[in-house]
Amino acid sequence: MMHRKGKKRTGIKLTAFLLVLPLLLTGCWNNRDLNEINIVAGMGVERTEGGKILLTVQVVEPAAIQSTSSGKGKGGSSQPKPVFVESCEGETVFEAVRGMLSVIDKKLFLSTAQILIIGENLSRDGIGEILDFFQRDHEIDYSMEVLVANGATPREILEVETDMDAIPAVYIKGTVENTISRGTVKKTMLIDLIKDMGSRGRQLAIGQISKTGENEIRTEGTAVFKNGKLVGWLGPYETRGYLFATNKVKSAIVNVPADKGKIAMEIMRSKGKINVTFKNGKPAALTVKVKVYANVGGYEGRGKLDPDHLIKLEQSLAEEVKKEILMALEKSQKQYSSDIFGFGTNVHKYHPMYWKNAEKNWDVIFSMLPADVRVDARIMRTGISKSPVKKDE
Amino acid sequence: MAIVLAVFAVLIFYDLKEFIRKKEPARVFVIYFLFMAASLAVSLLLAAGRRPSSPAQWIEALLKMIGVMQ
Amino acid sequence: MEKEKISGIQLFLLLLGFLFGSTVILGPAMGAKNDAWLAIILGGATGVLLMQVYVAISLLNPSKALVDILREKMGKVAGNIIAILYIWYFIHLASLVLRDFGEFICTVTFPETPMVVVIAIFAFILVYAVNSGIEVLGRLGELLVPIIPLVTLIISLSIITVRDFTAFLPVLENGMSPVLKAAFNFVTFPFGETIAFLMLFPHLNKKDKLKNVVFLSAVTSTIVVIIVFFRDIIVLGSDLMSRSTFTPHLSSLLIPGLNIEPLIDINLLIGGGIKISVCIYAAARALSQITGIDDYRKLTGAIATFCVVLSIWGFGNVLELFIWSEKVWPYYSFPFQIAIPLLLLLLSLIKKGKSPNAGTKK
Amino acid sequence: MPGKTSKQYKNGNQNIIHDYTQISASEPIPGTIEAVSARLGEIFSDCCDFITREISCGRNGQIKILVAYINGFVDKRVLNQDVIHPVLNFLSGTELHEGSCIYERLKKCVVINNDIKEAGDMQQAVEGILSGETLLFIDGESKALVIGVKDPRGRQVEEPDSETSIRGAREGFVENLLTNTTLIRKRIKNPNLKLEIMQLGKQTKTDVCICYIKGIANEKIVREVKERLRKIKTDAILDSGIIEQFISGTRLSLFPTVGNSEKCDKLAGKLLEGRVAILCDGSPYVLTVPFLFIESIQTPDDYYDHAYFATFMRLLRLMALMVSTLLPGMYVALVSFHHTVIPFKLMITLAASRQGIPFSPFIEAILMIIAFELLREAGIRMPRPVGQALSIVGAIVLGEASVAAGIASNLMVIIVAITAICSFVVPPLIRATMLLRFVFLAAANFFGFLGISFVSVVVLIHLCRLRSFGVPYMAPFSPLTLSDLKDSLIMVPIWAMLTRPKILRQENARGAKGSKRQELKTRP
Repeated sequence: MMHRKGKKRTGIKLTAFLLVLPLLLTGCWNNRDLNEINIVAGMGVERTEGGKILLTVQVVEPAAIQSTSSGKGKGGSSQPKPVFVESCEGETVFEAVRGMLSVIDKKLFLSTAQILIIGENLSRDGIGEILDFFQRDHEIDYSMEVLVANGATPREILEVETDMDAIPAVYIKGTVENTISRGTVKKTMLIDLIKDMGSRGRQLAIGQISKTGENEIRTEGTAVFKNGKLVGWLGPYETRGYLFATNKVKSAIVNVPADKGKIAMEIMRSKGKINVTFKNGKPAALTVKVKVYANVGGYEGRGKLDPDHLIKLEQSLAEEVKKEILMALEKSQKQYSSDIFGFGTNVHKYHPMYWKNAEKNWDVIFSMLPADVRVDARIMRTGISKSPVKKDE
Repeated sequence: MAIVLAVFAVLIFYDLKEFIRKKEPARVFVIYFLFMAASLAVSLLLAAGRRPSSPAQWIEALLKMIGVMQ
Repeated sequence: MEKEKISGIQLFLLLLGFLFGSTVILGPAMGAKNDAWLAIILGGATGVLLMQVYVAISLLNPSKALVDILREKMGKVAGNIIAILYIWYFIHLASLVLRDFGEFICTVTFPETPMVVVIAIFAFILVYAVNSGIEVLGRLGELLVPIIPLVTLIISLSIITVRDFTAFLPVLENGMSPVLKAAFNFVTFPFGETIAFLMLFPHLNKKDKLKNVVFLSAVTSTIVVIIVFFRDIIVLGSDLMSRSTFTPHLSSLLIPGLNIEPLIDINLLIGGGIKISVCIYAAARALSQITGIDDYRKLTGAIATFCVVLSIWGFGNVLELFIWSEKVWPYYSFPFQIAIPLLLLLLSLIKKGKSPNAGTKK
Repeated sequence: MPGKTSKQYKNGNQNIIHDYTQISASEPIPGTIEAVSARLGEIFSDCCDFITREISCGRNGQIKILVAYINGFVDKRVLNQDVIHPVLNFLSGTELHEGSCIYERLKKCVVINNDIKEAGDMQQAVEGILSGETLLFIDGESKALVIGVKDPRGRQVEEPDSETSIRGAREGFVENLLTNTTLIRKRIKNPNLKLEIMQLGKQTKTDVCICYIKGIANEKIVREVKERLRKIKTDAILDSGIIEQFISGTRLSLFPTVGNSEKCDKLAGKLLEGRVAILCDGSPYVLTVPFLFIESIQTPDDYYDHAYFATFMRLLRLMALMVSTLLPGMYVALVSFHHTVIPFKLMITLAASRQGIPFSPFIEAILMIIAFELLREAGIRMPRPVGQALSIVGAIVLGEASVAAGIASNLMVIIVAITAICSFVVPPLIRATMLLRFVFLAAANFFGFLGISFVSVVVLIHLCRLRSFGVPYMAPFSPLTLSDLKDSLIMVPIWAMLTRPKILRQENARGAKGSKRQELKTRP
């Protein structure tokens, strides 16, 4: 109470200051209305023939989306397109982003971008440099999906029109999300990419996207990088093997050959662990240990399910998974000599002394090492029916 | 530049009014003006685009001179 | 003069807020990369000890603030000179934290806003807080500081799904020296900075609590920083962690499906706000004691203005700021945080030994 | 504002001062009925409601008495039955020479009414008449009987409109001070319940009553209340609201530091907690001090209901308080600054709803909120039947048409609606939130969430330095008083509330145990 007078004065002063201040400010920095931005749903980067960066954006027209989804269509008049695709060239990514302003009406807002599609040409030249922009800009969403386009330019992919979702980018992201139940594409978020790029002893691997029809895309397979440059692809099954080894399979369907047919096994859970065994202070083998838990999903062949058969089935499932892993290992070791599994990281963590010397030519060492893959499969449930439909027997 | 001057003018005006009303001793004025003059001078220089070498740099130089840092 | 009293819990929370300060944003001891947790533990332990030194000084000179102690133990002239140096140090510290705050806000949220505007408004609000008195500051701390660990906890829990628990391996890859260096950095920032609290300790209403309060706050903040570190390294990996400008902010961006970036702003606003307020209060209080001005409130405005200018003046850009904070700050702080306090402790102990009266009273 | 009004009164006062009938402090009552009648006629000239009646009685009609009162104040039936009838009966057999003891006998044995006082001089007599008593003058006496036969007419005790509750007493205070004190006394049957009366207002001479429980209330606070009341210098106290403004001590704060209530059970609870109440004649609103922030989110119902439920409701109220102050600001910050925070799907919805709106979100929000506040104000001021029509018009115009016309986005309508709903949940702070909403809006428009946090910090600093009669406003949160937290956001069951709020009174903190605990239970 003693200082009431003084306190009161500061109070007035403060209020006056706070009220007058906004008036003094000539403009409101960073204040951008939602009306004044273009909401980007997807992005693509590619290298042109001339060696420049070609940035493609897929921009959403919210009003059009709203009217298509809520079905409020006023009838008669043609529906406005929910998205438009626009491209712009530039020496750098950022320049291209800014250059875009001369083609479109409002500022681009990149934070909502769901996918980033990297062109094949650019990937072959190396993606390290262009990623820096996406890492540095404060408006980029780190959980954005990154894909490498195979056989089509990013623009072609972004221009796909699909009936499944008004926004193609969301559709593409959806197909990638489905990877959880397929296990045939590597789901790569931007943050994973940034992390992997910096981490030692691991090469990049990014999911692959290709165009299969006029308005259809397919996300399957993996692009393998070496030192930031695209060196090749893994097919769907190799990708799955790779994901099994790196513990990224949540669910998958593995077909096991059976008597005159196939049995589809649904992988419910899978645990993968990679390791490098050392002998006499030198790496001796690459070990991959995988444990899968599966259910019998479909029995499309002859025979019946009994405990003995189940054990056999477990073995052949393990064999199947092992085959896939070996395929992936083989390709990355022998064909690409690129350690996408991250065996090197493992060495770095547990044998830092050895790693110091070996880091430089780890690729060579990696491609030489023998692989030791152990898969342990377990069948948990067999579904609602006990045995398959009896056929002509 | 003009904005800097205006802001300082308002600040000093407010405080001085208070000080004079309360009949503060001279040392309050002295210390107050010491700080304000230093601030004003530096901010005018900064506003003019000429950054004088900062205390942080002096300290760094001093430490290097003594030999604490390389 | 010492009429205003704060309770033990208020001091605890003020200290906690001060220690969190910009620490929660900058992620100290990141120089040691993978081994930062070791550096944090080492630095934390040393920091706890160092803060106990300050407590000992305060307990040996009951109800005396830093300036009085300096003048009493070192003589009037030398004491005053050192006190003036301390005032400079507090002002400098406040301006550094202001700059951290400004850089963070302008990098992360408002890239088009001039930094000086953000800093000036913030400083103005803090002057209002400081002028309300230490009691109000204490009460404010009670309301606001608990938010910081809460937010940290929320963020940590929500990104625990993105994980790689072996990320902190290998241990001691580059030997001990970067760890020791980072630990030293961690002692000087933030623990040593609590030297400013020597101006506040006399306000505590129950002296016997001082020791525990200070100890607890130092330990708590060390634990929280360790949690923050492990969270960041698990989520980001050591490489990205050491490359990012504001590590905890980056990891908060990774919360799946939700972006709670503004919460981090709040952390810095509270922690940094308390740190700056305490520094400005300490500087103004010390200055008013030296010059014999009855009320420190008359000086806060001028000091805060100077802090704002100094914060802009100090560094050309954010990189300069970071490099300076990492390389120069520890050495610069050494005399203020460690040398002079130890000397004061020694002098206080000697004086206490000499006068048996004081000895028996304790 | 009160300053201005009192100034006006004073000026008016200056002009008519000479016409004003003045009664000097000790003007004696003239000895004869004729003189009394003349003097009263002079004092109450041009007052049509003033009634005098001369009665000649006694055996030959020599004994004259004069009855004077103000029409409407007095219950005439009681006056006739209890006063005039016995007096006439008694006097009919009395001779004049016995007149010397008529006065005493009338006072002691004849008048049946219990409430009898004496007026020794003219001033007392006039004051008595003005405050509704009946004056009985007797020829030859320089004293007069003041007989209280007030007509208790006035509003019936009924349920207050402004504060309704599901459980608990339905009785609310009325405009009559006496009724109000009775209502309190009925609930606290304890001689320690003190009711001290004083008159305030130079012209209105309003009865103001300070009410507290001795031994529970903090003496310091009681003294402070009296001190502040005594300092009030004004012409008119027309409502307790005027007292509130004089004694609050924080004239610039948006937050109330004096509480008010119309509910008797709530007030009794506050008194039992150790607060001081101020009753003002002519106002059904009773003031309580000190008033702390936490009281805004407490309601009497909380104490009558299950503690878990009460806790939940309190948390809900706090949330509503925050929503009603922050929501429009948050929305503006979100839409104009922090696009990164918005999830993609929501972003599209938001952007679609903003499409084609000519105003910035800030202007849009201000327009909508002002429209709503206008509607609210009009709803209060309008005659009730018209109000119905108004609300329909308002709902259609605000809700439907403005969206259809593209002036406001439909999301903004929802935001304003939620804000409005939430603002009614915490009535004591309704004004504070209303104004703060605009401040937050402006801050959000310039600095987004940062601006909002800046303003929040300023508001918090303000709240932390605010005191109500010396008690920190934000108690028990800051300063943290652990024992008082039991009745804050989290409420423990009544049987666990053993102590009275510590912060109100440091000594005697321990509440009564055992049977007396009953008393504590009813404290809202």
